[in-house]
Amino acid sequence: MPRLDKVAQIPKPEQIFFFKSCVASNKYPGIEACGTESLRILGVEPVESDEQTCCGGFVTFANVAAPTASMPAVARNLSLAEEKNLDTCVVCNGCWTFLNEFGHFMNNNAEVKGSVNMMLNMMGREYKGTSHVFHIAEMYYRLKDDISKHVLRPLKGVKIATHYGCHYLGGGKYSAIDDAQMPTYMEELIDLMGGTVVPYAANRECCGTGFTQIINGKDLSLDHTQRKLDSVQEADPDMLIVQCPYCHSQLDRVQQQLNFRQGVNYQTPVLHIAQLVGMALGLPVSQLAFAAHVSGRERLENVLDRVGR
Amino acid sequence: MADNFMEEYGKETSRDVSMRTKKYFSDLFSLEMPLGRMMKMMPGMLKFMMHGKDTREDLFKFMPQMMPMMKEAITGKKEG
Amino acid sequence: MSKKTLVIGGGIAGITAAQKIAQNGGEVILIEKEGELGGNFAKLAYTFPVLADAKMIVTREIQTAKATSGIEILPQTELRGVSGSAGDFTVELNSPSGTRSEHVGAIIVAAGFHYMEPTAYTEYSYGRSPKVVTSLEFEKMAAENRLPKGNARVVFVHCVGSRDKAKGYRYCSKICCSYSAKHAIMMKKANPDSKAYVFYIDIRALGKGYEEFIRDAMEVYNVRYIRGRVAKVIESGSKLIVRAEDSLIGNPVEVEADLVVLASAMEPPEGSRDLAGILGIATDEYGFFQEAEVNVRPCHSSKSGIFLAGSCTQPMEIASAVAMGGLAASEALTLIR
Amino acid sequence: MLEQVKDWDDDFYETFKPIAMGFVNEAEKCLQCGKCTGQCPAAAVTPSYNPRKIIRDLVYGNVKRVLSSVELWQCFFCSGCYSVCPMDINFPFFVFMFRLAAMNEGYGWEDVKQLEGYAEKSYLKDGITVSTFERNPFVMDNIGDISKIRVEAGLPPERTVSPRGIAEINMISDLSGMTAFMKQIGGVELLDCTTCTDEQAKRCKTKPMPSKVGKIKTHHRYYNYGEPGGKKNAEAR
Repeated sequence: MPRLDKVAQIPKPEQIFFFKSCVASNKYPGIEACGTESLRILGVEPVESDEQTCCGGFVTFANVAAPTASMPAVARNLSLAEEKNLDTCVVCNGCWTFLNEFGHFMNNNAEVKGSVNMMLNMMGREYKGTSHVFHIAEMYYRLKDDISKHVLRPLKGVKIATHYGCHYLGGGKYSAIDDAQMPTYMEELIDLMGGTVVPYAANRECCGTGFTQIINGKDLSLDHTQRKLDSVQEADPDMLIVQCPYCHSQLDRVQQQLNFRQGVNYQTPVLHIAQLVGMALGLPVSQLAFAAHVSGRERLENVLDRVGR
Repeated sequence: MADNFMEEYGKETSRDVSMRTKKYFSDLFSLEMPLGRMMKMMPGMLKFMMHGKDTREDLFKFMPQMMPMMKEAITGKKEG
Repeated sequence: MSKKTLVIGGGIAGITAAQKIAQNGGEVILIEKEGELGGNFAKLAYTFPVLADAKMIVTREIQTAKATSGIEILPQTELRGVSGSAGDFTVELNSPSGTRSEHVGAIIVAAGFHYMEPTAYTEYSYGRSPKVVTSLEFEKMAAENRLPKGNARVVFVHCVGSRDKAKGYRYCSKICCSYSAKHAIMMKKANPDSKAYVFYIDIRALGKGYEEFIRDAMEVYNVRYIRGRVAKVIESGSKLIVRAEDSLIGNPVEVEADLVVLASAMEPPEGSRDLAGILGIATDEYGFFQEAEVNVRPCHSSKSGIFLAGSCTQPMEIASAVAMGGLAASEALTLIR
Repeated sequence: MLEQVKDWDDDFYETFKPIAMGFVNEAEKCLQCGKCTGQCPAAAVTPSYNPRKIIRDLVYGNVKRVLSSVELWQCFFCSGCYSVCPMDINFPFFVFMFRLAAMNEGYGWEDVKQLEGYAEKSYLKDGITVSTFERNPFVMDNIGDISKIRVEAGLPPERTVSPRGIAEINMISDLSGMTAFMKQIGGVELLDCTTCTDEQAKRCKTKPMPSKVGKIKTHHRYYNYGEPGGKKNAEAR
């Protein structure tokens, strides 16, 4: 069950700093397009900055950068939002947990914050720690009344399975708006937009990216994703909803790799929650950018036929 | 087998390894600014300065803040 | 000086204390929050380490208390106020029929305990799947003959809420190891075709015959004991998938189960801090009543004239609660005579 | 070889904790209950990986076993262990710290080398870690040009970070030593202990990590926490 006290703390701002994600921009542009456009429809103007870089989580957890290098990078990105006096909205679980975790860390450790700020001062910036980081799914849950008002394409009869992603609920178990083991807010949102939630056993399993395992330990990674996909396949949803572009990329692309390697046939479309909301809010099909998806495209077209193009 | 690592390390004990590890992290996480570390930073700052007019200006604005630190690093004494 | 003693709580500790005082010529007012005496004991089907009919024993004790002259039993009654000092307390008792005031010389607090509701344990699917039950619900199922039939697998999970800083309490609830063994044996007795698996961290069977009882569960009833705390219980179709590590081997294991029984922690009775506030006595960090001295004054509260008995001081098995009830009675008698 | 308790560094955890900036806190609270391993996705596919055992070695100071293990590099960083831990132990941080320490000892560089491209070519050059580059021919054929899809979706053809932004993260990288670190990775020489000569083996034992930037020998790692799974490893050796 969502923690309503936490949800109530999320503001309903007029503007928000939209933090772009690497995977969303370069692999699944629909997430970025739908994210900004849906927020606009819901009355929150996304503000972007081309000075914003990658959150730095990947290089840190790939052990290429020590925390001493990633903390200034986090502080720099957050200071961009602070300059505009805005809270930050991210579309990726990784960005969320990384900005949040290291942001909290610096806020609670004056010494580290001072040394980080020295580095930022050299480039004329300062990190104050005033910008709160919200995940776009949190924002949607906060704005759910507005969503229900604006649904133009009800998802009637569409069977939807959910995948929350580890770095939102697990890593941020005290900051997330829902329980780490039995989250329901995404289900509520789907209900609200008229879809049918399909439960499956491996819902709370990791997608299998394993951060760098998909590159270094591909066998482990594929093994685990296969366990997850088997369970999804059994439930046979029309689409699988994720809230992290990295899970999105893993679950979408690995289906094709497994089909190729093992002669199986996984064909479940994977959508980001921003795309699902965008679909329900009636954004043009081109903006959903399903052309960038690898698996289950036929099924996606079929869904579009049913809910209207 | 599970004892391979012991052969690999030979006579070195866990204490030797842990000393090295702790030394590595205390250097990595140190907030002190010794001269050596400051000198290592110079090329980076220079590169940033050469990037453009705006970066040069920002870096120059930082100089007054930097001077006492330089002094401290060279003399090894804390001011004020 | 009043010769009466007020006993708060009609569980086995309170009943014992009332009996002992009355049998030695004292007068007792025994108040109970619920409509019936018996407390948590009355909710059990069997006792351990000897599998005896719990209902029969507790009914016998209640009958003895009712038959003993000098005990006034007030069900559905709560304490509202206390004034005065040791030997001369004035207490205010509230029941549906109204409020009354009494003079008592001593007070024995035997408020019992509460089985924690493991609603925070969402990883165990408690509250979502009807096949995940607490130990108390299992007792009820056993009494009503609703245990799984046929070739069913039943998983018992230790330490739900105990030894858990994040979602429960840091202390060990002491009796869960033994009562889970009791449940496993009950299960095997009721349905010999069933399979029982107990997931434990450490087995803490500290009492006469307890170790043998648990060994019997393993040796005679073939209950499988796996060392490892259950990590997840996942609903999958009509089955439950239990995930844990078999930490003696070091490998993760999965059990397909038909019923999962959570040994939920013993926590302080509901409203224990309020009660302590009314009585003016101290509680510990969890809300259990604080003993004056843990080792040699286990039933003295922080206030003179108020004594403690049973599991409102710490997790405790029946035998200890009875012993403590008797000790509290003798302390009260020493004071009022 | 029989393991000697006197070989463990008893003070390691207590002395390491204040150095580690709070990244190894709470490990002493571990109950060894195994809840972490029970839910672990990595342990589910490769049972020799076991967070519980790694925490134990951290607290008991068996640093050699952790650092030279393959298992250290099998964590998925999913934080599932943290989310169920009854003692709120944030285990992924321990892995993160131990991996850095292992690299200092000369282990695991071959893994990190594979990620170098993301850091150097994508993160530092473009400011975006994941580029549009595709290596899977099927995906290339199916999706085609991503910039076309971006334009159709109403976005600019390419997401770019301003030159100023890139200059700033490069300075952070230079100043914090990340650039130098990456130069080291660039010079990693992938040697295998099973094939190295006696001379190399001797050098490797006496000097775990040469200080000279540019040449790092990466050590062979071992399955220190159990045998790896799978048929190919099933035969007794």
